[in-house]
Amino acid sequence: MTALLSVEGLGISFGGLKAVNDVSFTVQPGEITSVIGPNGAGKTTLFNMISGVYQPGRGRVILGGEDVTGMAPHLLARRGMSRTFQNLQIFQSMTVLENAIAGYHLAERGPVLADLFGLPSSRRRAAAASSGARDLLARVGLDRAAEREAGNLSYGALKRLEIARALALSPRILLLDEPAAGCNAVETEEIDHLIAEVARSGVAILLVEHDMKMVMRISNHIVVLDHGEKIAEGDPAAVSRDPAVIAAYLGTDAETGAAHADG
Amino acid sequence: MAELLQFLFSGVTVGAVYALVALGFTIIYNASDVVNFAQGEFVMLGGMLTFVCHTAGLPLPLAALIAIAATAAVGVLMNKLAIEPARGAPVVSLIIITIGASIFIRGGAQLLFGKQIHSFPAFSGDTPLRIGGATILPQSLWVIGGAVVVFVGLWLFFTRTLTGRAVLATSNNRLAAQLVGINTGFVMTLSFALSAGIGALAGVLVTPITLTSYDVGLALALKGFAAAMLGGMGNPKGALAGGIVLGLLESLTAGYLSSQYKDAAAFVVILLVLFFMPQGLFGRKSVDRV
Amino acid sequence: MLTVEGLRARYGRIEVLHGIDLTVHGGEIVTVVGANGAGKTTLLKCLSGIQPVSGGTITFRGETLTGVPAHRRPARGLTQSPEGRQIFTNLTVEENLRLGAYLFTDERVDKDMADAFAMFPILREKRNLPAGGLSGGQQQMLAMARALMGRPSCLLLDEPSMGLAPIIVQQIFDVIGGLKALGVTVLLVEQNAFGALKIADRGYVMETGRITMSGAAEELIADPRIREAYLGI
Amino acid sequence: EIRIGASLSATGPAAFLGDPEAKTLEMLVEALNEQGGINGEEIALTLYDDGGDPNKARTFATRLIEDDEVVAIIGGSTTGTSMSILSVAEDNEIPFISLAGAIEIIDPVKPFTFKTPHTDRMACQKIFEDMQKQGITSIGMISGTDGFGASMQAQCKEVVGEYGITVAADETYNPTDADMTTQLTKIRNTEGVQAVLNPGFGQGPSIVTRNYRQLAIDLPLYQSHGVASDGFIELAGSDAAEGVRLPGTALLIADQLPADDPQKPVVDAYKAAFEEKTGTAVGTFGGYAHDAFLILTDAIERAGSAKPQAIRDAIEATSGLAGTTGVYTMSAEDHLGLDLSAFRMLQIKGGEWTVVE
Amino acid sequence: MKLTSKSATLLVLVVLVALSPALFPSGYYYRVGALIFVNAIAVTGIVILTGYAGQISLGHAGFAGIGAYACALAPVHLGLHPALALVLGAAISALLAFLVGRPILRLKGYYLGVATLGFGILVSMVLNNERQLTGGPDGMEVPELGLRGLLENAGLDLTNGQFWYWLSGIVLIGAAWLALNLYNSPTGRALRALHGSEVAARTVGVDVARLKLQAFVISAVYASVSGSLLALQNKFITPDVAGFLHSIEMVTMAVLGGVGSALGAIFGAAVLTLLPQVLTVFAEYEQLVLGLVMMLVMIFLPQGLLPSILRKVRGKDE
Ligand SMILES: Nc1ncnc2c1ncn2[C@@H]1O[C@H](COP(=O)(O)OP(=O)(O)OP(=O)(O)O)[C@@H](O)[C@H]1O
Ligand SMILES: Nc1ncnc2c1ncn2[C@@H]1O[C@H](COP(=O)(O)OP(=O)(O)OP(=O)(O)O)[C@@H](O)[C@H]1O
Ligand SMILES: [Mg+2]
Ligand SMILES: [Mg+2]
Repeated sequence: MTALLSVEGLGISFGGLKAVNDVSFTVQPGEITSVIGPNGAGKTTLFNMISGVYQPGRGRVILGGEDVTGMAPHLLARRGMSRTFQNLQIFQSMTVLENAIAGYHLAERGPVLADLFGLPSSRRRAAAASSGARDLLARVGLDRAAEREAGNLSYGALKRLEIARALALSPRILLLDEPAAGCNAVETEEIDHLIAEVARSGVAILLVEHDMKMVMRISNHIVVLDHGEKIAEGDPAAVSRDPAVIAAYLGTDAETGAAHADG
Repeated sequence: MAELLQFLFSGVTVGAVYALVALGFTIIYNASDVVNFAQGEFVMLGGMLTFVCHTAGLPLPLAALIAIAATAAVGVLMNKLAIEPARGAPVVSLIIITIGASIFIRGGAQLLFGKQIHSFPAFSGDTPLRIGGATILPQSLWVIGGAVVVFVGLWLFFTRTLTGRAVLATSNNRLAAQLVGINTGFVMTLSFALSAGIGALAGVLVTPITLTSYDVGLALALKGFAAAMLGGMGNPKGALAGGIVLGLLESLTAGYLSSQYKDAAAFVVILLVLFFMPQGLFGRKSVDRV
Repeated sequence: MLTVEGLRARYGRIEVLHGIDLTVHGGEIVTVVGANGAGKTTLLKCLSGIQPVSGGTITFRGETLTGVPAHRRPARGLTQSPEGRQIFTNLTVEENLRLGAYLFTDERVDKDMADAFAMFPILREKRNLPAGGLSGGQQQMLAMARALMGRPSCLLLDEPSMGLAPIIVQQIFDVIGGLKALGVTVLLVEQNAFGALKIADRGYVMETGRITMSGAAEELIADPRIREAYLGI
Repeated sequence: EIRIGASLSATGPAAFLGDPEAKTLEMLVEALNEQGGINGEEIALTLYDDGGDPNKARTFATRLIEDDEVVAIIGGSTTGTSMSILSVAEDNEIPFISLAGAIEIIDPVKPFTFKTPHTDRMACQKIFEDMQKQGITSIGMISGTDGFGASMQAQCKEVVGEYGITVAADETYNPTDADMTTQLTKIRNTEGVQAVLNPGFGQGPSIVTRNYRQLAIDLPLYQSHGVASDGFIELAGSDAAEGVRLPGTALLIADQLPADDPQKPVVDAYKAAFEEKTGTAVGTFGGYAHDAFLILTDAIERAGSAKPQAIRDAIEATSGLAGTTGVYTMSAEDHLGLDLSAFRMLQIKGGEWTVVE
Repeated sequence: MKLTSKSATLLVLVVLVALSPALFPSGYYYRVGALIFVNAIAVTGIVILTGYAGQISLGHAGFAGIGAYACALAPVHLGLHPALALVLGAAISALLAFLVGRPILRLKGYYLGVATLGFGILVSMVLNNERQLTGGPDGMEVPELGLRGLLENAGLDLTNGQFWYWLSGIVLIGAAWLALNLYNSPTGRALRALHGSEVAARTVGVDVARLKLQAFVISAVYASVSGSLLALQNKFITPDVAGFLHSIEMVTMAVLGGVGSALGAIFGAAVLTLLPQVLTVFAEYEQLVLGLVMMLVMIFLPQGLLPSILRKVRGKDE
């Protein structure tokens, strides 16, 4: 099986600091690959480089066999990449539904003149996107908030809205940056299921998350970063036993913590 | 050579005027992200009130002090009556309020002071100083000196004092500022008082050169705004540099190219600078992670 | 120490807190748990004064907080680390911390800052960089440290563990637990309900703007309804 | 009651013109009504401030004609506003007396449009006449870019050749500029320049005059009628203004006019009344409004009717009417009625206006 | 539901335009009405640029100037019919917006403001300085549109004021219809999205640079048409039409009325066009009162007149 996404020797610096340094890994369709690591390890920066928000300093990003290094986000979106943000990026003054519809931009966009003159084609495109968006909102449990102004939602609800918007692109690869932050254990599990379901439909998922319970449960493959470098990689069981990972990230308490949680 | 020197003198004089106006913008902008389009009216009030007090028989320094204090009071009133009640309004609405305030102040000045052009004597006489075959008026040195002093003062204020940082914090995140105990209302009042005071000081210094009337504010505000943006809005360094550069550009264009298109040349340069430095010469890019 | 009675709050015409009663005794750690949108953040915003209340009273150390503006509350000992971190992104890390101690000018500020750096060494490394460049977790640490710089007698924490690595989560909970020894009272809102209740004395459960359950922390942890609804066990 | 209307630039960049004009009109209407009006009818003046905006001026002209139903319009302080009012007035056949300088307003002659100020071209001619007498053959110009300055600049350059003079340096400044030493330095360094001409109004000419002094340029400095009022001497400072020449009207030298000057009575009366009423010195521009009102009331009186058509005919028949600007004699071909003699070449000496001849 | 609100807005507009003349006591009111419409056309463009896409322009009067002078110059120099000159002006404006928009629209906030300001000033400076062509600050005459004569031949006899009232009104309704179509269309949504968060808009596939440019070009055409209509109506034009104050006036009208909605913009245009006409009775106090009204509206109705009033009205209903 060929990798859908492969990252080769990716790196970037911010004024002397090597935020990400020579990181390589691959992501397979239908699988969930998690990136974990301490705060400031470079996970979000890695996402930003892959998704074109930052211009990588070194290395390459290959998507479906095509070199897409440093390509603008909207071009990546056209190639099937979609993401959520650690720091929420919501269209605050639009309604929840409109936020979700915005995710269908690529499907619904058309000639600007058709939109100006309200041609039937324009309305058809918009209507299709709207019904799709409603279904998605239902999937993340926001259907009842559809007409509310997005800026008025609680933090957790906004996180879910971002996931819905990202799913609206029908991506080939989905990048999720801490999707469960701000959600309690039960809510996290719902997101779990959603992600697993999406993965099952053949989408490649790249996940950053600090909730180890979730990561261990749903990941097929885990990449561990520390100080911008990849320090370990493997399946959940292997990674969670890796002493370097325990020292840098999980902490010696981790097992007991997990035990509590399981208990 | 003497010619070039004369152009430079002219440019620096005019540039210092722009810089003083631009410096006035920085404080209110730093406290609230609002570019106060009434800043030019503060300059006008400074000059006009000094003229009024001076003709009423007060000695010039006293007249100037009164004018600066009174203008600062106008600034405070503007904040209390127009800006504070609109708290929470979008920034564009606040900008329209400042435009409204500018029209209001201009209208009031027209009623109170009439439409005549006024001036008062230069501080150190009108005998030009000759340097290398070119001349400069002593008053120009006052203006340049004033710009430098205000710049240094502001720079120290923002980098060395806790209050200065509280001002920055207020615009950066008003909510968080309150949470750490900053009285954001007071910060705003202080900012308006300082901005208005600096504006008035500018008016006092430049009036013997530029003359004043009820409607000089708009043109000054416009040039000051352009200068501040060229330098990078909010940064005192930028305001000073932007003002001087703008003044020199105008003067050198008028001297060597065409006086008709000197403003055009200035704006073309601003556009070019912004093309390569979207935050102006000294503006820092705000980091917002996603 | 902190008493809330019949607290109501609204956004526009929509009421989201429908009469909250809650007490925090001096030196206690109290946790509030609840689902997304329950109103936890709104409650804390009311307490710190950045959200107007539409009914009920808040009493802090025997005095009512009604009419006390937000910026006066830190001086009374009430400090909040808000949701979404709310750091000063354009200022440096050190300036952020210095502003946390805005009300103080004594030498203790330097010592407090040293303590903060000891607690989160990464902040010392980044002290002269704009805080906006920090990673999410680092910003969360900064928010927490900044709140502590205010020398609160009562600390309001809105999801302090959000976005933190497991090691640091543990550390944060240790710190909060340690505050108790210093006599600081803590009101904690957490989605990591398990961890929070572990260090808390008492807890409240909030559902759509109402308190539906309260009690000693151990009891709540043991309560099957809570285990199912919030702990996911 | 006879309704007349005015749209003037009492505020805005041309307030220099419009403000004294508005005050003059109000003063004159009040005085006339006190004396019982014209032919026993009171005058009702509706005055709008167009702020110098031609678009507004057109709206106010429409309003004056359609809503206020005036029989004549005075105004248009600037060429732009006058041109805007003009087409409305012509369409509705309402007599209109403009207070602006440009020759386009009355050339070609339009049936209902008149004006009182001498044209910019006449001012240029007057100045060049004087230069010619001094033997000046090469000059530098520094003009304001406002309507007044730009129009003067263009007109002067058109007629300058007739006087054997060349414009060796041609600079401009913005009306709001703070310093003109750059332009003046360029002019000074231009080979052969024997005099400098500065058409403009507002504070610009005062600053030019001061800068002229600062640079110690010792060539004759000519200003235009744009600054013909005492305020100019005060602002430029009498030191700096010493020796400045400009074409002005009888108003500035009222006390120096010989007793038999036909303009003497009217100039004296206006000056006294205006200065008493407003506390500010009279200037050329207020005089334009004075003359427009004079021509209009004179015409209504002679026509014995307040019908627009009758007023128009009577205005066109104005003859030998002495105003502050000059003595008006209109005809079907000439809707201005002034010649060069209306201008007097003045020079500032010891802080006072003196007549050059 | 969205659709009905669009038709409702249009209906309100059509009714207002159609029925207002019943209340007009004199021909002058047609003139004011026509001016409101002409201003509202430009302001609707600002709504698309600023209200939808969140991009500031302090130089849109520059495009109005191009539209106006196209109508003044093209008939004389190119022998074009004035109506075609309007189209030519719009095309030039669109082209110019396209060219300057590319580099300028990378800027944000006030920096974009000062860049557009510079653009506007450059245009007005050319109009002021190229005296041989444009008549300089004194302005130039604009040929008669000639349409009125045609209508007269067709048996429809309108006064000049009436003609311009109806013509501008119809153009405005068309302009508003386009803007309303855009709002809920895919393009409109993308514009509002990039207003909310550029990064997020990018990652859902919005070509941000291109969309901003489209909004800029559309709004430039609006301003240009507005300028053309003004010139043709006034039959005389000066560079004031391209001046900084006119740019500020457009933005002020938009914000005062409520920059998010087309109807709000028209409201703002109406208020700021009418206000000076009403305030002129205050003579000396006019500026004072104008400034005061602007401040009061923004203080008490910070979202703009229309949205704030609607919100209040709805509030009472509930
Ligand atoms: N734009 C930037 N400017 C300056 N420094 C940056 C920038 N972006 C990232 N960094 C630095 O790079 C490092 C990696 O940050 P990043 O946000 O990728 O961490 P992370 O792994 O996502 O952490 P967290 O788990 O806390 O979200 C941090 O030290 C951060 O300060
Ligand atoms: N600014 C606002 N305007 C209108 N409604 C709001 C606003 N902020 C929050 N709400 C609403 O108030 C309710 C309570 O929100 P709050 O943020 O307090 O919830 P929370 O318990 O903190 O949730 P979370 O766990 O997701 O942070 C929610 O229904 C939310 O949609
Ligand atoms: Mg991160
Ligand atoms: Mg919350």
